[in-house]
Amino acid sequence: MLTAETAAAWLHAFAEKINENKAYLSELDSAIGDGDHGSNLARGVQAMEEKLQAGGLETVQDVLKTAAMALIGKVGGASGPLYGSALIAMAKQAGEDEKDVASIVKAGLDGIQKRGKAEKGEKTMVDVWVPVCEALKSGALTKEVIQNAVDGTKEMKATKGRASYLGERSVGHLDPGAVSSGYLFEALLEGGILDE
Amino acid sequence: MLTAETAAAWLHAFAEKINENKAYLSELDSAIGDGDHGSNLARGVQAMEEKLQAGGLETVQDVLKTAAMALIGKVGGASGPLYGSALIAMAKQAGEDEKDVASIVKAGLDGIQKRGKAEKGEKTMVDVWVPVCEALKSGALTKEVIQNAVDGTKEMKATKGRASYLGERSVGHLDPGAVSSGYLFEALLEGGILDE
Amino acid sequence: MKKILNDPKNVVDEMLNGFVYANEGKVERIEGTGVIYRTFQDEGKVGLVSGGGSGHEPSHAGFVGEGMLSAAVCGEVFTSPTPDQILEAIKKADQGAGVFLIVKNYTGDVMNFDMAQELADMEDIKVEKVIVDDDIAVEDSTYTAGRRGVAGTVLVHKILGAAAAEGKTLEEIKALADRLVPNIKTIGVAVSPATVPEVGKPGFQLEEDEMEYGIGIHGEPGYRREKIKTSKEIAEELVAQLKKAFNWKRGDRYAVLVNGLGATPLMEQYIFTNDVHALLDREGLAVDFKKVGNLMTSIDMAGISLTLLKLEDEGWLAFLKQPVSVPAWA
Amino acid sequence: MKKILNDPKNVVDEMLNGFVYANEGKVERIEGTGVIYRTFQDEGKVGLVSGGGSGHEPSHAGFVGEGMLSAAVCGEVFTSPTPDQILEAIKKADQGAGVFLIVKNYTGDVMNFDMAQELADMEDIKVEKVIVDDDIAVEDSTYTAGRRGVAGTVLVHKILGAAAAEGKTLEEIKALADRLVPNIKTIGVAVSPATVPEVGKPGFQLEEDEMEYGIGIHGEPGYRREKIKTSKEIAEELVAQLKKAFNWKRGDRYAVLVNGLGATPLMEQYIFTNDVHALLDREGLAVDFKKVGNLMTSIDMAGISLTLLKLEDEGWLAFLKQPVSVPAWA
Ligand SMILES: Nc1ncnc2c1ncn2[C@@H]1O[C@H](COP(=O)(O)OP(=O)(O)O)[C@@H](O)[C@H]1O
Ligand SMILES: Nc1ncnc2c1ncn2[C@@H]1O[C@H](COP(=O)(O)OP(=O)(O)O)[C@@H](O)[C@H]1O
Ligand SMILES: [Mg+2]
Ligand SMILES: [Mg+2]
Ligand SMILES: [Mg+2]
Ligand SMILES: [Mg+2]
Repeated sequence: MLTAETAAAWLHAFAEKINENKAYLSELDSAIGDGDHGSNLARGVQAMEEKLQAGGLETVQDVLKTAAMALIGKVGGASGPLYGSALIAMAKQAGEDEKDVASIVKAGLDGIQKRGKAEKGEKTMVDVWVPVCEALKSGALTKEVIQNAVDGTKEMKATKGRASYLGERSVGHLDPGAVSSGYLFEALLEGGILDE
Repeated sequence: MLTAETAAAWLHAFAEKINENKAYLSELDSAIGDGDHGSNLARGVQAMEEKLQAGGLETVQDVLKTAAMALIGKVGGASGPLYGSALIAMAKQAGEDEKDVASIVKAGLDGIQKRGKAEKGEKTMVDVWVPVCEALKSGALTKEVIQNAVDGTKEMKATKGRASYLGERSVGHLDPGAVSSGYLFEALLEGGILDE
Repeated sequence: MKKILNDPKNVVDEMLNGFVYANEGKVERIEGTGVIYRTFQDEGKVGLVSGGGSGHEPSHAGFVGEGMLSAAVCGEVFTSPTPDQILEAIKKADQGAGVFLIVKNYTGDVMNFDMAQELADMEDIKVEKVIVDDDIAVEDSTYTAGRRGVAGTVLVHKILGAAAAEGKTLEEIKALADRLVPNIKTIGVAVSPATVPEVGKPGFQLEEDEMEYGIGIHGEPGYRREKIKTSKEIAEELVAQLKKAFNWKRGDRYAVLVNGLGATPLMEQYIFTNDVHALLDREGLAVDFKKVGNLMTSIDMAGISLTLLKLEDEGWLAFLKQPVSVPAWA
Repeated sequence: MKKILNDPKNVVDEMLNGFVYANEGKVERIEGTGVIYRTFQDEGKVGLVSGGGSGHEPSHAGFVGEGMLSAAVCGEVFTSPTPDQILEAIKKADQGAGVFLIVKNYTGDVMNFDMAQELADMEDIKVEKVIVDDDIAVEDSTYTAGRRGVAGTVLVHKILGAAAAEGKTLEEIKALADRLVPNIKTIGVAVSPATVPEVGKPGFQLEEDEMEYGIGIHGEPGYRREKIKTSKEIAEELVAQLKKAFNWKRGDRYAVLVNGLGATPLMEQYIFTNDVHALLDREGLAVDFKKVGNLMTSIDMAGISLTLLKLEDEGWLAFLKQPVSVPAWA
């Protein structure tokens, strides 16, 4: 169940995955971007962890909003506003219904798309968020769903973000933002939030 | 005998030696200076040849003065004003007595020293001009005198010119200006000017 | 990596402190941020804010001062600054007449400045902006990220800066910017790559005899890699690309900016300028303004970019020529 | 050699033409020479002429203009210009009040400027000069060529330029210069060598992890080669050398110039400036003027030099701060 505690635990698990894979994410970004996705997010989740550990956050909305502000203020680049916009939209939706994870994540996707104007198939994090949202709605989110979504970005040609400058040459590489979003949802699964 | 013709021939022979040894002179200058002595002088003697070939020079003084102006206007660096000052002083002296080669060359040395303030033993062209002047005075200038004078700069420590920045590290290298001055006097010998 | 640095993690912080010290009395830094602002305040006039990732020095802080930018927001190296910092810059720049943002067209920059604008809205500061996308090396399309913003941005700083100093309103500046930006086009060439200090190795590889046309100021890939050419041949290629993009005719009036990418000495920049001169003369263009130097760099990349601005409006030339007092525009 | 060039033999000619084009209307070139002069004429005032070999851009032509130099004489790369060309510059600069020459202490420069002065004498133009020898990396001695003239020369241009513009006489400028120059000291460090285009290969070798203290602006050997250090450590070494040379005490007033040698980006220059700031603060010096940038370069050498000028005279500071209109001083 999603509560202030499990939400914080979720984001904490996400932060750990980012830290563990910081070099890998930057390496992916080097291939088709500018090589900073790992360090951008690592800078962000460190600030997020500090804010979340300071405590005093009573609602899911509080947790998500605090995380959003930390990421917005620290990440920069493209992924900062995107993760930030996602979490702000999720926080708003959590204000409506704390428990409805599917709607909360869907609000996050809407936030990303409103900010970044990317559709499915443009080789961005959107290509992970869309199938995850669908799976959440039908209660069928699994590791495989996430993994397939992430892997699916490999054969796409980027038309948004920095990788789009590569055109055809972007094909054959995973999208770094898709991979980091995969971590977010793996952390969600592992946190047991979705278990009844 | 020194005449307008033999003076021009002398300088022409000098120019040829410079052109043949342009790379070598620059190489010597690379070791202890800035590597441009060959190209500096080559630029100068080309201009000098053009002026001398234009003809209409009736006296030794005319020839030397014309050569001086060409070198002064084209060589630059340290060697330009030095060779220029030498030739101007030589031209002046030739105005006194066209035939007295020893006095003319001695005037050139004085010109160099007035301009450059170098004494014997400072690893410059002066170290060739001084023994050559002495030998000329006693009618004993030979290839060996010149060669010994040039080679003698090898073991000297430079205290004037660009090579002086190297201090002790200048020892073990020939001085490029000494080598080029050697060519000037070899050309003098070969031109038969000193023969009775 | 052979650089004069301390901890690569602190380059932006230390650089900004050095910059403020070098320009003491004229600029200041908002503590804890990458915001540099001018001490000179132009009350009742529109404030101009530019910014982006660091590594493009003297852009953007070097243009802060009387007659140009009110403030610059400096992100991490090659990383867009965050909305909260941009908001701080906007607040500083606001002298009651609103604030105009000059944003280079990169996904990250555009989104972070967008968010900052939304935050400023909430604080009732009037904010408008323009997105500069002058790099014609990139195919333009509404379905992609579009053209990048590069050296032409500096001309936008200069012209809008003069307009703001003259007292133009926010709406007038917006209209001016919207007319101006489509008339600015840039194309560059790199002969050696840049090294981001934190990364520690070059962002791409070029062989000892290779160069690449169209490389972006963060090392984004260009459109063609070739054996290195002469300055004249490079000028011919770049001018040909610009000609295609502008479709100019004899007698058209232009401003020219030759920009060094960081490690290319002025000697080469002037030689290249000389070649550009011959070509533009041959095309019959009237070049009323020229600028040469390292203005929008890519850390230690070697290379050059050529920017042309079509002077559609007599006023733009006057704005370009207006004297200013900023660290990086003589 | 990876450079944007045409024929290496023509670099100076093409560069000067590019320079004149870039600054059209403000400077001109005397045909067939390396002399760049300002179109602005200051009648009845002393003319200032500087110069030397090319390869130090923006020095010296970049300082030609209102408030600084009347003319600059640009020789071949790293080769002193010839007396006839210097004479042409002197004639252009003479506005009836005589001409003052700023000469860097190299055997070639000193002798060529000397000869030019003699030629000017014959044409009844009053000429005085100063020899700048600010490079403390070299042992000073009356029995040697003495200290080299390096980046501090730019401060001499600025201060004498302001004095000339103010209408000081030739004698006053000579007296000012003679007091000023002993108060200027510079020391530098190189992390990679320069390549003279005509030579086509670097003037010296440094390993991937080496740097050398005290290298001259033509690649003259320095005083110590070491593994590359941090900016802070380099600043400590250079400040320590300057401290020894000046023997300063707390409260002394100074001007600071941090000069990039050509290929070193502003990012590194500002980081280094930040470290210098901390050290000078620790020494208790009052730094009233600072300047950072590529002002006296060595083609594409990477490295930095640090110049301090002891402000013995209140007037010097005012001269430094006086606005000017030249291509390379903002
Ligand atoms: N318009 C967009 N919409 C959605 N996601 C995007 C968009 N542009 C970029 N991204 C995501 O951002 C990631 C890159 O983030 P990051 O490297 O941190 O920023 P930057 O590209 O500014 O360096 C990409 O891998 C992609 O997933
Ligand atoms: N003060 C001096 N007196 C005499 N000869 C000198 C002096 N300084 C330098 N030279 C000569 O000049 C030569 C160097 O000439 P060149 O390389 O053309 O000039 P630069 O040193 O300016 O590059 C030296 O090898 C030396 O013989
Ligand atoms: Mg990135
Ligand atoms: Mg030499
Ligand atoms: Mg980035
Ligand atoms: Mg030389």
